[in-house]
Amino acid sequence: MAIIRSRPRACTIGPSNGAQKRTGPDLARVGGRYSDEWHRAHMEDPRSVVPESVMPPYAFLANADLDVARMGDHLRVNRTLGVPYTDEQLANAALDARAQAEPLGSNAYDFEQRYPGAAVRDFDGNPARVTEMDALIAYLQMLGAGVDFQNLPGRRA
Amino acid sequence: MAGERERDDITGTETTGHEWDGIKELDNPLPRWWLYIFYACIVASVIYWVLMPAWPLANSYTKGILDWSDRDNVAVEIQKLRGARAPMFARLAEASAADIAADPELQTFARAAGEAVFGDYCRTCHGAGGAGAPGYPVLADDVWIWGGSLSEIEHTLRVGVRADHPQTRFSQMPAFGRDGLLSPREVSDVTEYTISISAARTRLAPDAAAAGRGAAIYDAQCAICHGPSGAGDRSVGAPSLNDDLWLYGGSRDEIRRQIETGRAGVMPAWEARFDAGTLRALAYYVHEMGGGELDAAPAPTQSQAPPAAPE
Amino acid sequence: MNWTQRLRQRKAKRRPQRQNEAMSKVTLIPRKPEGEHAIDVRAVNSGEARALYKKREQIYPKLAHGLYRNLKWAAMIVLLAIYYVTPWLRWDRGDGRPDQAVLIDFEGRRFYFFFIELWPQEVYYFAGLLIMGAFAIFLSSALFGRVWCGYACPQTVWTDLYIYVERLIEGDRNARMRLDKAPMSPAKAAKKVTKHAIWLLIAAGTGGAWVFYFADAPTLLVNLSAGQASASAYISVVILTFTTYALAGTMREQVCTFMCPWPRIQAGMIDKDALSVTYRAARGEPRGAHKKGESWEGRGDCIDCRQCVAVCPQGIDIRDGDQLECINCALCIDACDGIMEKVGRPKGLIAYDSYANQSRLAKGEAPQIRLVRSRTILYAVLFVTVALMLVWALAARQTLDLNVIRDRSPPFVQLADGSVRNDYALKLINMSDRPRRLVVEVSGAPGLRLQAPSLDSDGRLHAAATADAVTSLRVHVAAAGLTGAHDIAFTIRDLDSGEVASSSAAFVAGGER
Amino acid sequence: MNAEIGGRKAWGGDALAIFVIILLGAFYALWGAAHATDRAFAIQMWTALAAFVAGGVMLLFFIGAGPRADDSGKYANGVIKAGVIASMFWGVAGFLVGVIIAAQLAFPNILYFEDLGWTNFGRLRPLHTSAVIFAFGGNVLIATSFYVVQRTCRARLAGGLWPWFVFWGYQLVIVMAGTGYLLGITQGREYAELPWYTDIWLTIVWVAYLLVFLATIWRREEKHIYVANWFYLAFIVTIAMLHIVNNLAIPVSFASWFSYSAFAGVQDALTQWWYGHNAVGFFLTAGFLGLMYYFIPKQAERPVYSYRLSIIHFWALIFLYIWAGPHHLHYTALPQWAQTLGFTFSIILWMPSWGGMINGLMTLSGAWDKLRTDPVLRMMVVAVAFYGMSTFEGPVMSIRAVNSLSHYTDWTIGHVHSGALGWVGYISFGALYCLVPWLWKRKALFSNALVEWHFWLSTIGIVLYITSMWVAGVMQGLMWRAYNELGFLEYAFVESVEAMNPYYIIRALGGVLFLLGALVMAYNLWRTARGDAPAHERETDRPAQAAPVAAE
Repeated sequence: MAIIRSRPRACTIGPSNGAQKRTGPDLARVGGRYSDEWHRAHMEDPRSVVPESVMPPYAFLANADLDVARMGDHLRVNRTLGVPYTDEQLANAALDARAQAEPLGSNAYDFEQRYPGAAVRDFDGNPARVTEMDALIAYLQMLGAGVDFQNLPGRRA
Repeated sequence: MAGERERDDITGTETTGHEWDGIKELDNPLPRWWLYIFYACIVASVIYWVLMPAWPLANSYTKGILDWSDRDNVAVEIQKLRGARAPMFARLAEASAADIAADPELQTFARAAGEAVFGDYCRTCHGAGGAGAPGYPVLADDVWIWGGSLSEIEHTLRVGVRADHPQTRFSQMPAFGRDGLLSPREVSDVTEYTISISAARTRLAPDAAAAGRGAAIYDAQCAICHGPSGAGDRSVGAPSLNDDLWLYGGSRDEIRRQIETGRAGVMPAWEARFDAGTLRALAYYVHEMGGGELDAAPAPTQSQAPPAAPE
Repeated sequence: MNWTQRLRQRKAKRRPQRQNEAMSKVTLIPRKPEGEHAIDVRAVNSGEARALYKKREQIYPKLAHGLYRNLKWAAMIVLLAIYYVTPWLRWDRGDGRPDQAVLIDFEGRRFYFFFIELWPQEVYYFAGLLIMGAFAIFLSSALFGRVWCGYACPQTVWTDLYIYVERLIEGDRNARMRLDKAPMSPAKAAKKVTKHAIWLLIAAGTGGAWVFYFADAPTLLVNLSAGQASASAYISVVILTFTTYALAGTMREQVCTFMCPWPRIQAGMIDKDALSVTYRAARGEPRGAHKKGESWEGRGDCIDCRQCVAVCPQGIDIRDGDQLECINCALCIDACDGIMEKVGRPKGLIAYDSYANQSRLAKGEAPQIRLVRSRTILYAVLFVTVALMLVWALAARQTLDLNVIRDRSPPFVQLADGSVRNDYALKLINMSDRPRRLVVEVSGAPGLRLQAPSLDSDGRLHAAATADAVTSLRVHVAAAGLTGAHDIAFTIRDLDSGEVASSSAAFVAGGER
Repeated sequence: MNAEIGGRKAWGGDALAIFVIILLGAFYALWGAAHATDRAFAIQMWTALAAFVAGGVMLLFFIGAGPRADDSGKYANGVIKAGVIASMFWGVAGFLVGVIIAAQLAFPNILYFEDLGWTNFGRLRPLHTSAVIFAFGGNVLIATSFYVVQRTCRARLAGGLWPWFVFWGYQLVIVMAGTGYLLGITQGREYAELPWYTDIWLTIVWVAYLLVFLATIWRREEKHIYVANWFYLAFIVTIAMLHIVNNLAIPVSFASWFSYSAFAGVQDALTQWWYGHNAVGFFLTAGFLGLMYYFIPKQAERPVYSYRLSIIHFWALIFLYIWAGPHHLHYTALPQWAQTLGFTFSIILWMPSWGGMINGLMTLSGAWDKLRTDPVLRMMVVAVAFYGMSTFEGPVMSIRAVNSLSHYTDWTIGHVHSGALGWVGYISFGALYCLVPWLWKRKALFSNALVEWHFWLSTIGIVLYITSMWVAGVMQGLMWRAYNELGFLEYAFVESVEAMNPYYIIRALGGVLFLLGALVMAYNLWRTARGDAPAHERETDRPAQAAPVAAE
């Protein structure tokens, strides 16, 4: 799931691996907390929805087409590092990345068959293009959403 | 180039005899306080290692004689917090809507507790803040299928909708198109009529002729639940058709598709999972999202009829 | 050649004779001082004292008498009094509120200072105080050098107190030296034990007083003595007891010489016009023993009695010029002035003077004191500016404040009648000690209306704000016919006092449907 | 070794090897540009190609100029001059970006541009940190280490053209890093944001740096290695190790900037902060202590206080620093035993750090009066005082209880800047003020009064910066952990953001003053170098192989 993951690191304010400073809030479990629409408005003009915010605007992401050309490579490297992606997932990576943000696209059905329950939405509100905004909102919406809090290992287990 | 050792003129201390680009070195002894504090820091650290988890071993680590664990401490803290909140939950379980309305402390508590539970159990479908999603009603608006007073919301939470609870809220809209109850043409007509009685007519411009044909079908098939004017009927869970808010989408195609297939969602019954206090907190939180309605007074009289406009 | 170079040269000339002596001899006390008023003492940082593997030598500061000693007594008494007494001052704030005049309540997240009560959001007053403190130090250093070190620094004040106790029990310099050299005896042991016991008591008192700033002092005192106080209170007391005892009792001058970075920074603040404790070498040299009745012709005023070294708590010889060890406590001025009086020479051989004046003195020019300089004016102006800003902020400080947080999800709600609603959490911050009755209004876009179970006839919402607390309130604002985002404002007004606070927020109505 | 002293061919082995490296680099850049699928990577590759072509042309011109003049009898100064200029340039640039991002947080409505992604705080923040730490600090360290190692070894810099390769190679790292951040290229590792190919290039440059330094020490004419060189060497070796381990990653493609770290989860975080803290320890501490050990005794004209202390605190520092990283991860998923070790070793580190402070400050004993008249020395002394304060504050902040309040707040930022502005900044400024008259053969600086101005402007700037951030940090810590009586959080995060506004403004003002000071300095140094100060040849710039001067 959440195949759209190509650009999130380009926009982070603090690094993900143990930030030293909270200029902005912790996003570890922001997934699903706000709507796509809120995220879109917030990123285009943060102060239109949160007047006290000091976040930079990210409106330009809505104008940047998502580069999915190397999506298969991304998955392959992850597989090398231990993420159990299948050959099929690798082969379909680029198409899947777009399909996830194109609910009316030709690959949406196929994608939903292979990833039942995956989020397939037009995240950025612009069905004409799959942009970096789509990717970033999709990424934010899955942060902390995949954790199974019922089955955490106990101490000294 | 070590030669005769020499002394620094000003302090009279010996140099080491080395010289680099004019820089010489004295050989002053280490300040004793410096050494002592250094030792003291090491001793303190060793004591800390004995007391606390400190050194890794092959498959484990030294636990320390205090048996300290942040993880356990957090669990204890959470337990303590739960204990501290218990009396408030108990009070909440006993409180009526009027009691809560009169008690700011109870409100604050119900709001905070309700939000936490909502986040864990309800947000997945209804969205944060009750934003809703296609097929999952918006909870923050002023439109209710089964009623928006505190007690009605709480009842819906208890029994669920089309759930396995014996008293669950139940309604079923027929799949007029799929089950062949109406012909496709009739479905189209009744779609146009539905649009014409809703606030969507300004943006969707219904076909007047088709709507006219659809009126009769509506009266025969739909009015029994949705009411002759489309006002809806909460007692049977029939939504109002007069506004421009649609559970399954407000485009012409989506409205038509609903008449064809009669989709109906399911909400679990939560009575078994939550205690009475939690349920009331949850109901209060949802009620306060914005659309909450006043509870009917215990013995309503005609003169105290609710105002025409919501809220 | 300036006067410091001359001093250095002078010492260098003395050196060669010593160079070939064996190391063990170097540590021996050199030639005995001679002449009237002479005393057997030398500087700990002098060449003779700094041989290899030499352990630190104990300093036995002699009691000085004079203006600066009296100033230091006064500073010590006032500062210690402030420190110990402050937590016990009471200030009535009404029912259920702390009645301690100065209280840092971390748990309740309030800072009380007499009539001022600060919330965490208001700690910018502390930033202002810190900045003022920095400018005050800049100014005082530019005027009088390290006065902070000499008179006001806790290290100096407590060390002074500890030396006072030491002197009370073991006697003055000579008696203390005799005692330390003497073999252990019951009398000596008794003195030592008494001294350290009193030191420890003072240390414990210091640590004890500190924790009283963070909790109600009388209650804490009872709890502390009953063993009922929190572990952190005991730990703080123990740590401060230990550090006070170690720093003021055993480490003393080493703290200033090696550990504290502050003197280094302060040295950077001192320029050639700043007054600092100075040996007027041009007048004092050539120094030498002087017998009563001998002529003063052809020699300097310094009779090499070393009284200035004997009184120095840092154990240095001010006649060696500017030194990093010197804390500018001016006790050597007192000592020297006393001697000058006795030998019938004018006072001020050691005095507060500027570096520039030493050069002038050496050249025979008239001394000149320049306290008003562009630098000192600038610091004073900056200090006063920040102070005025703080006073203004304090005067204009409101005890009523409003924070508005808009619900982010959903961004807005479409209502059945087609209008749009936004939801807000209002935080009514009431920093006063009485409950308030408030009305809430909203403005900023056409057709905005508050929605709540009960509104008054003007569409305003009434709310009660608890005393000294944040009261949360959820409000809904609806409007028909708006699209896009709008800047709106919430205002709260105290019905009794008329105080007003407002906060801006956004109203989002989405696009055209 | 001695064979190298004497006439040399233009086309030496060094030139050939460098030419091959340039050729390989240019070839890769061209290939990368051709195969790039995203614009940012393509721009990076074209930039690199342009740089390699320029480097190659420079090298050919050099070879074309005929046999090299035999200047081996003197110290190599050209590369150090270049380093001084680069330091000043990157310093001003880095401070300027710092002021911009500080102002962006204070006035977000004015200073953000919604369609210009490269002006965003997220892009500019790594640009600032890398510019001040690696571009400014790195150039200062390389330039001073080249200066100090030659003088204290009485040997010319080894390696022929290799020092120039180190200098220009390092500038290329900076350009690639800076332009990359603006384009949105980052690994997302704090202080190690460089993409994998720039990491590899930096490794090549760094190894060349290490070899040049080692070879110069190898050919020294002094029997003993001066303490400054130990510190420089420790800095060079350890940074190489840290850099390589923390950047172990697999690129998505050789024609893409994206890579995935070889570590995951908490291991990744630990590796990152093992690197992050030791970057402070070995880059910003050990390296600059090396600088201090030369320039303070030199400017004060006093012997170093204690040889013994320097040995003991050196080895203690080197051994202990490497353990302290986990204190950045208190109360996280990192196992508690690792947090314990990070914390306790940070405490033990206190005195070894202070050993450097004591040695630096006590070196001034006997020259204390110079502080009133020599603003350059004053700057370096204040630097050491700031070093003492930050190395005390650091262990305090590593205590878990303190950290629970200070972590994630602007207290950390204040702490870092008291070290960065006060210690690293001032000691570097002091060294540059020393080096420019020495290298350009001037009797003194153009203006001591301007140094005073610099000192005061930046000191007031630092005061504003660290007081506001410290107080703000405590405020943030208190607000974030404030619970109401029901155990629910009292403040939303955004309320703490709102309360930060006045501090952000004060901080930005402090930054402006610090920047102004640096501009005054740049002007002063430029006038000095240009020749507005009287010429003067230093005695110590004598030929390297001359007989040692008689002991004074």
